[in-house]
Amino acid sequence: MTTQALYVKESSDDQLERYSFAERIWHWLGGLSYTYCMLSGLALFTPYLYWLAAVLGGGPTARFWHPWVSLVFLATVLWMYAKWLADLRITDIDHRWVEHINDYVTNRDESLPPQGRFNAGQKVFYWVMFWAVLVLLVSGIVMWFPEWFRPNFHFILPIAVIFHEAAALISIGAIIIHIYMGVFMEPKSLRAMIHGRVSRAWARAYHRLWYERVTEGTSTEK
Amino acid sequence: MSQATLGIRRISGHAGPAPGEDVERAEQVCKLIDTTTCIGCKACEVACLEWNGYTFTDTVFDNSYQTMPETAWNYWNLIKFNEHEREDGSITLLMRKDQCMHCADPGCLAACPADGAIVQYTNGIVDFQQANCIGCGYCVTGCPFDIPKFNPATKKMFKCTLCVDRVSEGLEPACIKSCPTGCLHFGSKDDMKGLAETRATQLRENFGFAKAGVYDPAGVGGTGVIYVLHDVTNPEAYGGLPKDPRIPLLVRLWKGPVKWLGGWSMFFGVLGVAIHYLRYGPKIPQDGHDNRDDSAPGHRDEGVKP
Amino acid sequence: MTNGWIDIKNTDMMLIMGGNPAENHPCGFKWAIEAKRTRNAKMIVVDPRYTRTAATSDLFLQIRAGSDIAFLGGMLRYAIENNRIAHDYLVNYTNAAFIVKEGFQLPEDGLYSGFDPATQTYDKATWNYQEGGDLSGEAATAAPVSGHSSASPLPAHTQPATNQSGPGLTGQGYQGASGAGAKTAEPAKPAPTLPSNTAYDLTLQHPRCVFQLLKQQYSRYTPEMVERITGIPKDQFLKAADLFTSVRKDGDMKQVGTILYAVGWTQHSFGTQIIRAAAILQLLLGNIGRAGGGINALRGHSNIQGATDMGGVFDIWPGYLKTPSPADVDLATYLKRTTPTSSKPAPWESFNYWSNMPKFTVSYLKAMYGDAATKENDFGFHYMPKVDRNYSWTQIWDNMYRGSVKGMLAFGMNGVAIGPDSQKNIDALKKADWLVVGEIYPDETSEFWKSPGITAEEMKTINTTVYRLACAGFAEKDGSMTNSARWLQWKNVAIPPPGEARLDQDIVAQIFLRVRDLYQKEGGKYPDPILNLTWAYTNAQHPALGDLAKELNGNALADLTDPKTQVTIKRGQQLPGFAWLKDDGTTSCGNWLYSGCWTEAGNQLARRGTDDPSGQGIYQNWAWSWPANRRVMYNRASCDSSGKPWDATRKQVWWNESTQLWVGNDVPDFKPDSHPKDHMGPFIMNPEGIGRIFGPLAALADGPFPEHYEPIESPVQNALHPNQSNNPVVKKFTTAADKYATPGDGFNIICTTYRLTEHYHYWTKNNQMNVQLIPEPFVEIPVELAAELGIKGNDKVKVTSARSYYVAKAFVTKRIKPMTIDGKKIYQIGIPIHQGYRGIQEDAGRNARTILNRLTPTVVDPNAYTPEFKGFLVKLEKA
Amino acid sequence: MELSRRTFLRGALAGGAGFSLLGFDLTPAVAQLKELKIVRATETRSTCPYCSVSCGVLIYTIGDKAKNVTPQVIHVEGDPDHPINRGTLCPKGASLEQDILNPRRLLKPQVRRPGSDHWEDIAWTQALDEIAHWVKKTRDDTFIEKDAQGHTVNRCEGMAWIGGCTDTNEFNYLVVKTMRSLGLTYIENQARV
Repeated sequence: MTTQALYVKESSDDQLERYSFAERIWHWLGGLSYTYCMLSGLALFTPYLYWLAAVLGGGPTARFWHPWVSLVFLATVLWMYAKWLADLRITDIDHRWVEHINDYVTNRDESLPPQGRFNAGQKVFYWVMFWAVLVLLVSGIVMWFPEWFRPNFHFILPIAVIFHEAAALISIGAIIIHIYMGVFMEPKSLRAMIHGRVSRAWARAYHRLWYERVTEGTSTEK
Repeated sequence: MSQATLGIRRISGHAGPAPGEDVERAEQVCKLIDTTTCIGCKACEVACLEWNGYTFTDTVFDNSYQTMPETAWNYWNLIKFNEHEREDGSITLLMRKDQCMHCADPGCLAACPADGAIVQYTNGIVDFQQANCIGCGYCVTGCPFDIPKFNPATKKMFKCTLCVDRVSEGLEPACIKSCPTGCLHFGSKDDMKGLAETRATQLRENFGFAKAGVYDPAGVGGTGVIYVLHDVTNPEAYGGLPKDPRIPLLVRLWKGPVKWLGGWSMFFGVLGVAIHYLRYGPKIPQDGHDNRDDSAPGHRDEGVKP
Repeated sequence: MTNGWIDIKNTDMMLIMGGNPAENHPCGFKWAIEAKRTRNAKMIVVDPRYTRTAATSDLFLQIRAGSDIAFLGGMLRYAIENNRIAHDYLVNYTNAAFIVKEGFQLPEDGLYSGFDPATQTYDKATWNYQEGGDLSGEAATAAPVSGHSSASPLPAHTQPATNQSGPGLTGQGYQGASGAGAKTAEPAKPAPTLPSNTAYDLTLQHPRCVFQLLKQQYSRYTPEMVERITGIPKDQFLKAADLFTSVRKDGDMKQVGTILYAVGWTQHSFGTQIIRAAAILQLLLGNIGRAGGGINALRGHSNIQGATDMGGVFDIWPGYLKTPSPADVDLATYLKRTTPTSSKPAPWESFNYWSNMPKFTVSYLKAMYGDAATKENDFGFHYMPKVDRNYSWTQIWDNMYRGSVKGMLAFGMNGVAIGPDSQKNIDALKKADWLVVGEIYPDETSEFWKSPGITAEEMKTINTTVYRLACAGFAEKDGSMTNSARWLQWKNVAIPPPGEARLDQDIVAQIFLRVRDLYQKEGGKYPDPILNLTWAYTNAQHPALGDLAKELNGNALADLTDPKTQVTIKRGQQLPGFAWLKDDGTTSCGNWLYSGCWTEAGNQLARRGTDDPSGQGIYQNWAWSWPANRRVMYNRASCDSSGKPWDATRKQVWWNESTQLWVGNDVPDFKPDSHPKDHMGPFIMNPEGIGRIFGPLAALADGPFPEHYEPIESPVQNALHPNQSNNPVVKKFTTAADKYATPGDGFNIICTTYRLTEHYHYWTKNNQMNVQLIPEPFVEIPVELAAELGIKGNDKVKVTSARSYYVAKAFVTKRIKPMTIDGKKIYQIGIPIHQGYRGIQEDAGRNARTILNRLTPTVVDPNAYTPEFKGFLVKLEKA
Repeated sequence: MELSRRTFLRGALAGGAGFSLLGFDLTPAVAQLKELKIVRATETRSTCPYCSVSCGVLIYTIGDKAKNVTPQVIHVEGDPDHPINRGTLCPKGASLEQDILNPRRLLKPQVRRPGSDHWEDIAWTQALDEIAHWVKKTRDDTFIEKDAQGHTVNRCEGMAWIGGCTDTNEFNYLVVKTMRSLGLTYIENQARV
């Protein structure tokens, strides 16, 4: 099959648009900015990773960009909030999904309840990142401008650092799972986030409720 | 360039041991400040500023002889003036030179994430290497004496160097040299401790200061700057000298357990998902459409058919 | 200073009063700290404010500004009452045993005998010793001295001093100029002189012996009286008196106490007498002449000592030679008047060093006029101006204000800022024809014509031509300065002057040479002294300071041979010291005190020997000190009458029986071969040879003993004698600008002025570094007073005196407490002097551009003519 | 490279600590101490011009006094040999560098003419000539040779010299010498106040 044909095919009716162009831009912007923040953050987190700072332009550069880039990440999280809030609401289905989390982890997806646009795992991931980013924001501002704090308020600084690190570690945990799920466990997700489209079958299999919603009245397939 | 070099005992943000740790024996240098003979003349402030050549700042009179509220990035030592009422109602003026204490266990260095931004030389001087400083201000967090200060123009932290450029050439720090009354004294830590204890004894026995003593706080492993106080039980009266300074618990927590916990958690997180992949592999849709080959790079979803 | 900076470390007890050495002399103060550290010495600080000196003291007493004599008088009484006196010292080394003339009266009503209210002066005829011999045992029959109850009926008459102290006990500086004969009018009859054979009573029992008079004089200064006048609670005063006099507990002579003072004592309308009181206390305790003792003027400028030594004031020539008066019709008359003859008990000896006055004078005139000074023309005696009255600092401004002083040269002297009454000085300059200012920074004086308050219209009417010449700073000049320990130290040139700035000496030389050229070309009034002035400098337009130093030292104008040693000085050679000076015109010497400073061996001022074998901080080989490199003055008094040191651990000089000479760690300030048996007095500059507890004749204008008087502006009446509250001989000035306040006018807060350690006079307001330390002017106000007036820290306040006002920020402090003076609640405030209308902050508009000395009154001490900057009255309000 | 007994962190040279894989830095850490700024400067011994303690100061200037160098001050500190201050200085003495190198220094002669509201520059020669004329005029106008009693007084009361107390002895001597020869009686000095 030619590449030409591939593209034709991809734009054909057996594919559904999973992520719009804007959504994909925002997602990858988030991904990149998060990665930068994570790497530069990790450089400062432990001496054993300080060499990461060199990769990112050296310590002062990493220190300079980290807070600015984090603002980009914050923006993406907020954009997603505005765009996807409806799809991210935790519902009863999610509770049932969570009850069957073992089945999901062990790839017995057939016993899982049908899911909307995002499954409960994805929603939880978002909300973890959402709250983490708020904590990172507040503590990060403190850490960004330590000189604002007169000595009487210096006690705030280590508190901020602890919160910042804790939130960052939690978000890193979440991101490990996110990347693992998206890239390895469910490669279609990665493709979807790159190309924006998924097959109807895939959609029906993993996000049946979403599939039904988007196909209702537009398709008689299957 | 200076030919002077000093061995290094500790380096901030450094993986593994400091290159000079435990390989060199050196006399610990120490600054003794006898507050009972301080006359608040500020010669030390000027000598410091002159020697280090820093810029001037506009100050504002604030109902005190004190030059400014606290030390600044370009003002490393500051006499703190305190009108103190004694128990008998008489007034006294307590004056204390505030500056980096050059802790044996420096909180700034512990908190600093930048490799080599803060070093402790084998002679005990704690020094900031601005070339390596990333301006994160973590050192402020670690310092129980509120010493490191941020220069917004260069985004670097600054503090007293104990004139390491002079000390390494065999001179005494500029403030020490200038001090008119000899309230400042410089020498080895052992000698300064001895002098300080002798002076404290003299104050107790001959000058009626029953509570006179030496301030060399154990909480930070002892300091490279020690004080003789008229009343060692009340260091706070001397412009907020902490009674029992320690590196904040949170900083210890963060630089210790949290690092290990975080590091290992990340490691095990990655390890965990890898094992999971090996055990369960990627997901395959249950409705008969085989997507497995999609997981391989280079494959396209030609298998996906409506 | 009788002693020296380092010598303070040898003391056991310090009284610091009228000075604030920790702030104004920090590097000298180290030796006070050293004494505390190494000898457990105690320090008593008495000051109107709790200063940074007080912070290191063992006892601090807050005193009302201007009540120092009452405090010291109380100390004197305490020492006598409790027998804490150095008896042998007192009998042998002071005039305690001398009998005072009958008719002398103590000032129980505020006036000594001989007062003439019309002229406000004393006839001092009774202020003299009685002629006669040993009167021991005649105490019972002698007429006692009564308190004096009415003004003297004696005719008013003043006279030139006969036996002035020179650089004697009353100070080595300008205080030494006290009793200048020059300030008085022509004598109406021959001046009384000291008797050559004084009556004495070594038992000190005679009712008119100085000791009994002293006891009687200060019997009124009870602790209760001290409390009433000074505001120091009785118990605190007693604590201080007990502590200070404890050095002489049970008459033991081992311990030594010192007194340190500065302008807090001199700047009063009775300043000289405060210092006298301290000197008397030190004599009483036997502390003068000893290591760790003495009475030590700290001095505020690097060369205040040298400028005075050099005759930089109207009433003296270099070396404290008297400026001649019109009555000195020729050199012989002048020398007769100024050369004292010894006056002592017959069995004693007196070196009377001032008997060498003719040698010093003739040598000085030879230095001035060289070959033009001949025996025939009295060595050019009449080339020198004669002074008929007081020409001191405040008189200059007063007379410029009145229009008789037309021009002024001001070099390194900011007269407007220094005051007193800066506005009067500004108004005076408006009337001058010309002003030449030599400075390194723009100052208030050179810009008086645009001082705040002068409008553009007014400026057009100010017709003074002002030249402002750019001078050189200290690092750009070499030369020597004399510190307060009398050390002359040479400094070197580090860099050339900036821009077109010129060396000060070049400017003065070039002005003078131009004037001389004009007189040569055009002639003019009496050009002789100008044309005949010696000018033997290698480069006439640029006289090297080394050349001048050599001129000061003096050289031989003929071959000289010492008959005793047969040592010969060749004609043209530098003299080894003042012992070589001659009164026949064969020596030339610019300043006899400095003879020895640049000998054939070279520049002694640049010596840098750091050896101090005695460990007493004498440093014989560092630089050079006058007189004759002696470091502690009157050091003969450190030994008992047999020539053995009072304290063997602090040996300075001693009599060596085998060599029959005085020897020691220091150069003996004494006749080296005078055997102790001869009983020569250790105070060789006094004609009596002893220390003057009683200041006879013209030594002082306002009394042989110090008496407490209130400052000219005082919130209370004198508790000792309300009818004679102020110093009776002090005159107020009378121009329209001279106003004086009373508490009745609402001026009831006492104001005192001072320097801060962060600044130097009106100089460092041009220095960013020092401005950063103390950026703004402020007024120190007691918390209680601030609360009463609703003033908070940092508020702008306005201080108003009878003359003008001053605006600054409030420094509300607990370090000044309200005082109870004679039952009245009195507040004191303090203001540092350092700001003006030209400076970094002033030019940036960051302060009110007012000068502190606009507040201060024009009134001076009658002996030293120092203005009363301390303790005047003000009002305080929120600005 | 082995870890020698003296290993140094030389940040200034490396522009950052040496980085190596995993952060284990096995090369000797590098660091440069700040240069002692008075190395090889010319040292001139002087005396502080402020108070009368007379502290010895060392003035450090650039250059070695060679012909082609204009020395300028780079640092001032106390003279440790001086018996009184032993190297110490007060806040005024310690700031002497700022006194010498001060942008507010007067650099040329100026004159303010009668009625004027500003300074004008004036050449030294002209300034000194004018001053000499003023001095002569005032002296001639006010000189008194004999007083009312007929005593020779030879004095000039029409002008005054006021001098500071931070000038040298030699300068003071020159002043007193010249001014007294002019007949001045109003010769006064900071010493008085």
